Amino acid sequence: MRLWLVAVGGAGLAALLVAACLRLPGFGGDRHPYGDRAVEAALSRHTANTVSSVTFDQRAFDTLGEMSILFAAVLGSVVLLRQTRDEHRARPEPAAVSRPVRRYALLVLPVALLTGLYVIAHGQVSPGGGFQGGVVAATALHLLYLGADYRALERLRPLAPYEAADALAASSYLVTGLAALLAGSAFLANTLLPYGTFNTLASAGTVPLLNAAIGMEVACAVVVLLAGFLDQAVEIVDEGEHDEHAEHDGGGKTGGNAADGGDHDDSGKRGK
Amino acid sequence: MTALTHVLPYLVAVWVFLAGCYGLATSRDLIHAVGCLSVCQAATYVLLLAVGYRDGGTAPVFSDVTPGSRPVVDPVVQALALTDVVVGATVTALLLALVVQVAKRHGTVDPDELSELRG
Amino acid sequence: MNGWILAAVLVLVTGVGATLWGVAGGPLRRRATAQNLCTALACPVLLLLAQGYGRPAYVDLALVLAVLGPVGTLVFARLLADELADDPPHARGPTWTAAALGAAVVGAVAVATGPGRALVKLLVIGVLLVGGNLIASRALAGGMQEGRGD
Amino acid sequence: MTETVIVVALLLVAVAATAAVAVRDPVRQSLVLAVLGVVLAVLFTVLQAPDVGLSQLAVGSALTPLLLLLTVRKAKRRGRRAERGRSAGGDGP
Repeated sequence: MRLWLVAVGGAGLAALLVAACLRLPGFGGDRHPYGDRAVEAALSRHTANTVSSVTFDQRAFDTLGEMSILFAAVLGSVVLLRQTRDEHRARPEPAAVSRPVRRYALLVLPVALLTGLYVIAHGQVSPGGGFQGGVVAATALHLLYLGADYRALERLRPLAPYEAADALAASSYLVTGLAALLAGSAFLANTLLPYGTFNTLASAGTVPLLNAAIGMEVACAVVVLLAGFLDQAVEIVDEGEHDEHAEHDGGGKTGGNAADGGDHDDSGKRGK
Repeated sequence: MTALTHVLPYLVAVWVFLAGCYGLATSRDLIHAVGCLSVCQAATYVLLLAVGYRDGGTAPVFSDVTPGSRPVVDPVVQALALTDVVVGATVTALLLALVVQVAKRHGTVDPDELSELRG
Repeated sequence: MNGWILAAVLVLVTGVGATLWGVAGGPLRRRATAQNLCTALACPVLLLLAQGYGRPAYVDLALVLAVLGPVGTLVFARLLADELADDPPHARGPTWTAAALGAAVVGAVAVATGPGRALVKLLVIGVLLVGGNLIASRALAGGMQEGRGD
Repeated sequence: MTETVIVVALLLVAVAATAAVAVRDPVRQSLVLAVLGVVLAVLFTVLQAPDVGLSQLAVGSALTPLLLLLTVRKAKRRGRRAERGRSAGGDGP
C-alpha cells in the first residue's frame, strides 16, 4: 500500500520534473545575464576569484543566512549530543595503532592543517575560501584520533576555546557588516577598505576579512560537531552499558560468534 | 547527440533526486535515510551547476588567466552550491544527532519499529 | 583534440568506473579496497584535467584530495577494524597499479609544467598521493593496530 | 572532447547515486557515499566549478563518512543492549 503511494507520487513527480527539464534553457547555452554582471562587478572590485566575490561581497547577506543555519545546526547537535544524567564518561583505553600509520598521521597532520589555511587564505584569488578550508583544517585535526588515540586528541583540543571561537567568528562577520553601516554605507557593503592590487592576497576590500571569519567559524563548528559525535561513540556510556562491560570484563570473552566477540572485546577495553 | 546532451545533465539531476527520494521512502534504517537525503542534496548541486554551464567556458577565477581572454561560466550558481555543500553537511550532522537520540530513547533506528512503539 | 583530457577520460572510465563497480557490491573488504582505489585514481584524473583545461589553479583540488583521501580511508580502517579483521583485504596488485599510475601522471604533468613553484606543489601532491594510499591500503589490510598486521 | 568528459562524469554520478540508495546497510552505504563524493567532485571540476568541487571533496571524502560511522557505532551498541535487555526480560533471569 505504502509502496503504491510512493510509486504513484514518484511517477507524477518524475513526469513533472522531466517536463520542466525539457523547457529549461539548453545545457551549455550562451546566455547568462546574472553571471556576466557578477563577473563585471567582481573585476571592478579587484577580486580575482569571482565566486568568492559573489559569496562574500555581492551576496554577503545571503552568506550571513547560511552561516546562521550552520551555527544553529551545530548548536542543535551540541544540545542533542550532550551528556545526560544517566550517562557517565568512561576513559577509553589508548588504542595501539601500528607504527607506519601513526608516523603517517603525525607527518600529514601539519601538512593538512597548512593546506586548510592555504585554501582559506587564497579564497579571494584562487579556488577555495573559508567554507572549504575550514573543513579541511578541522578534518586535519582529527588525524590525531585516527593515528594516535582519542586522549591525544582531547589533550590538543580543549573544547571550550573552540566553542568560544565559533561564536566569536560568527559575531565578527556581523561586526564587519555593521562597520560598513557605521561608515555611512549599507550593511555588509564592501566599501570599508581599499580594493588593493588585483590578484594578490591583500585585494578585494573586506572579502578576505569575511572569508577568514567564515573559515574560523566553519573550522570551529566542525571540530565542535565531531567532538560531540566522538564523545557519544567513544566515551559516553550509560548505566546499563557500563554494567554489561563490567560483567564482561569479569567474565572474559565467552561465547558469541566471531564478529560479536571481536566487537565486545573492543568495547570492553573502552569500558574500563 | 547534441539534442541529448542539451538535456542530459538535467535528466541526471532528476534521476539522482528521484533515486534519493525512493531510498528515503523505502528505508528501513534512519541512518540509511539520512544518507539518501544527502543523495537528494547532491542532485540540487548537479542541477544548479548544469544551469550555469557555458560551452567552452572556464571557471570565473582569474588567478591564472587574463579576464576576458576566455568565456567563463556563471559564478552565481557556483556560490550558491558551494556554501550549501558545507552547510548541508552540518545539517546532516544535526539529523544524525537526532538519530543518536532516537537510538538512545528507543533502542532501534528502524522507522517501522518506531511507529509501532508510538501506536 | 586534447591528449590530457583524453587520458583523464580513459582513467575515469576504466579506473573510477571499476572502483564504482567494486564498491557497489560484494563483501566489505572489497568495498573498502575500492573506496581507497577510487581516491587514488581520482587524484590523477584531477591533475590531468587541470593540465587539459590549461588551468594550474585546478591543481588545488588534487592537493586537497591527496591530503584527505587517505584520511577518509583511515577513518574506515579505524572504525571498521573489527569487521575487517575477520578477512582483511589484500589487493597488492591494484594498489601498486594505482600508485604507479599516480606517479606516472605526476611525472608527466611535472615535465609539462617545468621548474618553478608549481612544480614543488606537484611533487608534494605526488608524495602525498602515493605514500598516503600505500599507507591507507596497509591500514585496511590489518596494519591499523599493533600486532595485527605484518 | 570536453562534452565526452562531462557525459562520462554525469553517468558515473548517476550510477554512484543509484548504488548509494540501493545499498541498504549504513556501513556499506557510507563507503558508497564516499565514492559518490569523489565522483561528484570530478563532475564539478569538468563543469568548471573548482570551488564547489573543493567543497565537495573536503566534506565528502572524510567528514561525512566519519559522522555516519560514528552514528552507526553508537546506534549499534544501543541496539544490541536493548535487544539483550528485551531477550533477558523474556527469558527471565
